[in-house]
Amino acid sequence: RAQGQTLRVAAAADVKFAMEELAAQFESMTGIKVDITTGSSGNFFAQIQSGAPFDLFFSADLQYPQKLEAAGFAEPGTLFEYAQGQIVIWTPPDSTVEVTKQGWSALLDSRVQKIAIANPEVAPYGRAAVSALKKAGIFEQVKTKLVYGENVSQAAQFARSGNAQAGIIAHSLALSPGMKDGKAWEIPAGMHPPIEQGALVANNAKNKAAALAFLNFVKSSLGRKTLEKHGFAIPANR
Amino acid sequence: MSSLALSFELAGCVAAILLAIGTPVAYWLAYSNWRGKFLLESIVALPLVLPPTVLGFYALLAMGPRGPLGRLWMALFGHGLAFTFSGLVIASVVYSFPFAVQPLIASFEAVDRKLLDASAVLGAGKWRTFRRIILPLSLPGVVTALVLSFAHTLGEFGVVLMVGGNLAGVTRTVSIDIYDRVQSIEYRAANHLALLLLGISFAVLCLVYAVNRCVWAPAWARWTVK
Amino acid sequence: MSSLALSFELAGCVAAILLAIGTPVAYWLAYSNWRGKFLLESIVALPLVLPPTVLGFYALLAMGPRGPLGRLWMALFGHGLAFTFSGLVIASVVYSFPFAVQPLIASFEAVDRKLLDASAVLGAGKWRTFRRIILPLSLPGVVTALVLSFAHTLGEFGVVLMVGGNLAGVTRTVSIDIYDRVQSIEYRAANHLALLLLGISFAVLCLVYAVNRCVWAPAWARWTVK
Amino acid sequence: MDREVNPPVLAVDIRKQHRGQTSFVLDVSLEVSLGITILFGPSGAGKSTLLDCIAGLVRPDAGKISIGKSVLFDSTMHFDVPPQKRRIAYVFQSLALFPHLTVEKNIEYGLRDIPEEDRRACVSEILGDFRIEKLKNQKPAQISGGERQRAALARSLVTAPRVLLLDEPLTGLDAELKAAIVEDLRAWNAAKRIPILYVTHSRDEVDALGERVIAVDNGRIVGHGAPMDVLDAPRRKRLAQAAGFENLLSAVVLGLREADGVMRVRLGDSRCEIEVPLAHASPGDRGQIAIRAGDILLASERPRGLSARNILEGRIASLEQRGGMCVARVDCGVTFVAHVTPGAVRELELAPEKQVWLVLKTHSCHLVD
Amino acid sequence: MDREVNPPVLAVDIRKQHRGQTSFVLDVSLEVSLGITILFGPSGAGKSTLLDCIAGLVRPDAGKISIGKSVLFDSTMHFDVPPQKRRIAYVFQSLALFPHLTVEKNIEYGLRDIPEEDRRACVSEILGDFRIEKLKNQKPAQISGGERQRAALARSLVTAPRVLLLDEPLTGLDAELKAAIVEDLRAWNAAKRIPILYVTHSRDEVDALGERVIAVDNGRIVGHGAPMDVLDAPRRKRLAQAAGFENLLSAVVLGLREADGVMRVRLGDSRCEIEVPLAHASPGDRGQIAIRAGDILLASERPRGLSARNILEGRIASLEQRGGMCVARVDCGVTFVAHVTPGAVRELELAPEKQVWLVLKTHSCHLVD
Ligand SMILES: Nc1ncnc2c1ncn2[C@@H]1O[C@H](COP(=O)(O)OP(=O)(O)OP(=O)(O)O)[C@@H](O)[C@H]1O
Ligand SMILES: Nc1ncnc2c1ncn2[C@@H]1O[C@H](COP(=O)(O)OP(=O)(O)OP(=O)(O)O)[C@@H](O)[C@H]1O
Ligand SMILES: [Mg+2]
Ligand SMILES: [Mg+2]
Repeated sequence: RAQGQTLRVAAAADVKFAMEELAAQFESMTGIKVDITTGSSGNFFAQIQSGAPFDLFFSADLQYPQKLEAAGFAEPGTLFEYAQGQIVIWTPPDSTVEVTKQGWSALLDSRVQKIAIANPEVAPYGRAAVSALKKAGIFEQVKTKLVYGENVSQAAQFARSGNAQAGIIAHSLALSPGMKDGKAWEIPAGMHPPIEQGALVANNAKNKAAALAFLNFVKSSLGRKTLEKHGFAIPANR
Repeated sequence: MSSLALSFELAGCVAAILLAIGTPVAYWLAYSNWRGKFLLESIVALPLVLPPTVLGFYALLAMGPRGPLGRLWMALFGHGLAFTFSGLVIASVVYSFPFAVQPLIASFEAVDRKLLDASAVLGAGKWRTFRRIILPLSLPGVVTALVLSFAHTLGEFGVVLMVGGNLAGVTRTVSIDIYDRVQSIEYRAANHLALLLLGISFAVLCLVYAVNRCVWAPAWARWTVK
Repeated sequence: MSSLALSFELAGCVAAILLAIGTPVAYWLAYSNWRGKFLLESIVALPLVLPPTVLGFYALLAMGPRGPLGRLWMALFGHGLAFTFSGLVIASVVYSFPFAVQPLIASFEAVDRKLLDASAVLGAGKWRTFRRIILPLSLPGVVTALVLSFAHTLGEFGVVLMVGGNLAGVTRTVSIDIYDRVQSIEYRAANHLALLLLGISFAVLCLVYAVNRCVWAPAWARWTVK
Repeated sequence: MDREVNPPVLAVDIRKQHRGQTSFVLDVSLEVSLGITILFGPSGAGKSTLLDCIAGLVRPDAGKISIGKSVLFDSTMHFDVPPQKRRIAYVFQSLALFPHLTVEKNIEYGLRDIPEEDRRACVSEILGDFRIEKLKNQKPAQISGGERQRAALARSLVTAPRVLLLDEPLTGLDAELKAAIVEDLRAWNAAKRIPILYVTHSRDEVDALGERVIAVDNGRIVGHGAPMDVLDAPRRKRLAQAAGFENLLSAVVLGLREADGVMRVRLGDSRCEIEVPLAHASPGDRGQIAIRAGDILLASERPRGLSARNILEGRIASLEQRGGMCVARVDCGVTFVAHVTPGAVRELELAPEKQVWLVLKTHSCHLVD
Repeated sequence: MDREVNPPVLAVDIRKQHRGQTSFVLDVSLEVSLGITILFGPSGAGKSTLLDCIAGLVRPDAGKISIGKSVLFDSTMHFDVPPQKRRIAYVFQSLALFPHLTVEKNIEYGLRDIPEEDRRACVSEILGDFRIEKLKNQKPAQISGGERQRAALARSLVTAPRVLLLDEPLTGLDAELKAAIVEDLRAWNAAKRIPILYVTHSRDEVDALGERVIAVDNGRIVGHGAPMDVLDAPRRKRLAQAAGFENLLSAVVLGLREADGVMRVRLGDSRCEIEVPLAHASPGDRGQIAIRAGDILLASERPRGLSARNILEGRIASLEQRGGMCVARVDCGVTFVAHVTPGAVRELELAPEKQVWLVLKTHSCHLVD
């Protein structure tokens, strides 16, 4: 058993809680400690290229891991899509807007003056939110209500603090301890392109065997179940 | 480049407001006889120790519909404070406050007390003494305060992002713009923007310092490193 | 709370180094006769205008395996600079440089030149004059420089996040810790940590200011706001 | 001390101890009438502290300060008019010119409720009086010490104060300038007639300006009155020295001749006897006689037909040239110090051991208690 | 000017124009030998500027400064020793005490290569000499003006300089202290024998200390030599006033009596004729005669048996009391100003219109060109 070993995992903010549970499960099974650093995938991308000591990288999209692999920073053959993000419309617990009943039309409600989403230019969740709004046909109507967080987590804070009366955020975040008292309406997966999230083992990982073991654990049925529990969909092709 | 213009507008507003608010505060802290004033001095520096986004988050709470500031603003102007330029200005003022006040205190304290006595004896009240004696003699400190608060506001992005909501033309400052480009791996664009920002800032700072030297130099510049 | 200890260690190191590096730079800028020195003064303030994460990004590039600093470090010490405590210190020093140097320049410039003449005539060289006359008379400016750079480093998180990589126990400072908690909407924990940080910082600042007052007050504190 | 009937007189009765100072206490009570009153006393006597209190820059521990009926400070009432409201002009010992303002702007500083034109006229007039017109655009760091002194003086005199405080305003000026400025001050005083307190260590300035003298020592008033009475008939040894009496001889009173207003005293243990002005004393009393070296005349043969009563025979003990003057020590039983001009030395062929006669006017001899 | 054979003599030959100043140029060439040389001249003459150049605080535009064989400054060689290497002590006119150090620490400042114990002894000795032991733990802001002056003087004197520059070090001190410190300075000078340049406006200090005088006016040296020669026989009218000659009368030379070393002159347009010391002049030459008011004696009847040659009959035009002295204006065809003591006024019953005789020693009369 690999007692005393430590894996360093860089994980996108939206998978934080799922990752923490996965890490605990993995540690109890293998004794290998997993240190999770959460942050912005864009930062991790730059940092891994600069030799950051991460063994594994769980990105919030597929683009960063692919680019890393192309540039030779990934252990060959380890890149895989571990989950797909889902989005919800979230309103604070004291909101009088019944989002669970109204669905999209809640966003058109005059009580909703600001809608927080992640910045579509940089965040996959933001892109998904915009395309879902377009699909629902209300983008032009709500365009002026939108405010942008640097990432989906910041969008959640806008809504949480009440400055935005609604937010389109990651399902995983809506399930997190700080947000789950609010009301959330799941946006059907078909309304936006899939939010593909890729993971890989870094090529300068100190402990490649353990890293691969963790990757395999995430792929396992327990791993999938945990991800699903935290609001992720598992890609069909896996 | 609207984000650039917005940034300079914000930095200018904030620096001006900070000078206006910071000066009386610094004056009082420099000349008050109150023994407990070191407590206040410490409080003035406190906004610095919090990470900007966290400070921004608390600002957001305060400006929110349940926050005191938000409710006040709503009552006064009929709309919220968050995600507006005014909100940005207020949050930035709070965050950059120490950069303005600390140098002012230090330079006010360095003014020779005998000159203040002389001014009083010549019939000048507090205000005239301040305007004609303390302020000109503290010029280096005032310039430092201006430069630090101006430059710091230009570069600030944590608070701005949090309170502003990154709305193009309203609250998307150039620093957020650059940040976004770095995040989306558009490094060339980020570099260009950063260089532009640096260039313009450099020009502005040069102007400030050159003018400062001209005003200041003749009478004092005698002792020099040989 | 290891992140808290780490933060104070970092802030302490950075403030100490900044004082050590900033003082000669400020001395030179304050007393040099060079006509173009306003250019240098402007450059000193430039790190401020870039958003911290962007500055951190450039620092990361410089410290990375292909960056000049990274290669130098590798040649000297056999390991990289990014994602180490040393790397954090270096990046923070660069970022907080203006906060240390500007107040120092302002207060050095405010020292009466006649006293420097007197010191020279009494046989004191530049160093002795600096240590015995300029430095003590610039104490308010030195304190300002210390406080600003210390507090600013405590609160800094953009550069630190980028260069340090947020590694628990090595480069995860308390401000990143708080930031993380806010990001994951663990507000209770964030509040607790923020309060703790504020409390300790307040205590440290109070100490600095109280000591500063004791050293400083008796001889000077005469002119007061009535 | 002369008192005029109704005019605004500066009345001061205060006590002040500097914080952390135990050895020095200022404890004075004085009235300053219109015109120039000289404040005279050794270094550290408390003169500047007194002026600081009057100007309101230092708060007395207790007491009262008023100008005529207007009270400036009263500790029992917790009443304290701030300096800028007192309308007291004050030339500091340390000058305190504003370093960032030109000489002209410094002088203009105290004039503000006055129309621009009058102000210009005022300033240019005083610049002329004090011979600093050429310097008006220089900053204090760019002018000489004496020029600074004049600028500081001008800055205070252009205002229209109720009281003027001058702390050694003419030190560091050459004799010519001093004379000129003294004339200006006299004219100013004649025109304004306000109480002026004038600190100086210079006997010349006292003679030229003083209508009254207040002598201070160690925080207390030790004498006041006309300059001659206070300074030339000093009551205390320390003051006698301060006022420049080179000869200070112990004496015993032999007898009074009240009709002539004189009394006879014997000096030291010698047989030297001289006549000095009458004082409250009785035969047998001991005291000190103070005589200025410059008040003693030397003669190479016994003088005849002179009105002076005190003529002492002696022998030159030493003769020393100090610059433009010779200092002769003459032994007449007690040793006198006399100043003689080198011309006199040559003409009288003075030399050590030579027999000479000292001529002392009665009124040059002062009894000190 | 006396030159000793080998000793380190301060030689200065410089030109300096302040930046942005067109009216004033310092252009001097002088040698300062061992002992005290007085630098004398009106305010703004360039005395402080000269000292600043010697100390290395102001860089001359051109010229050379050296002590003995060691060159301090040479513009042709672009050689300039920084002030801290010159070993020149300098008491500034503005004192420049370090405000954050106590009096004791201020004085210690210049002593560093000396063992702790010697340093303490040194400092406490000079504290005693200058009567400021009690103040040693005070800061400059907490002591009086005269005390500051003494601290600044002490601070410079404890070091072991090669040259000492003193810029009006005793202004603002009372006569007693001044006398005591003058004694200390004389002793110090006797012990150290280094070149000392001493700026003062005070004739008393010149008389007490000066071995030589250099007179400066408007940036140029206008006289040097023994104090008497320079100050008592001034060559220029301005200096005559500066040195305190109240009488300055135009005169025409009538005839020389070379054997007696005198010449006869007539004053103004009057018929007054007096004898004055011989000078390079011929009959018919015009000049000015300077006489001190204090050098003129008054008599109420024609004096007899006196060695003085110049006795003029006149009438008192006015009599004014100024403090301890009376100023008499006597009309003898030309008007003389004479100082007499009030005692003399009483004894001689002087009053306006009274007929009097003036007694003038030949050597009190100075020809000015
Ligand atoms: N820094 C300066 N810049 C321009 N002019 C100056 C400067 N310092 C002095 N001067 C001028 O040079 C002349 C000589 O000044 P200096 O201080 O040498 O005079 P001083 O003989 O010491 O006079 P005082 O007896 O009043 O001290 C003065 O006219 C003065 O105004
Ligand atoms: N701020 C102060 N704190 C403590 N002691 C002081 C302070 N100012 C003056 N003193 C002391 O008080 C005494 C009187 O000082 P003051 O300045 O009034 O004297 P002065 O008569 O003006 O003397 P000078 O003729 O030397 O100027 C001195 O012994 C001085 O040391
Ligand atoms: Mg005084
Ligand atoms: Mg001078």
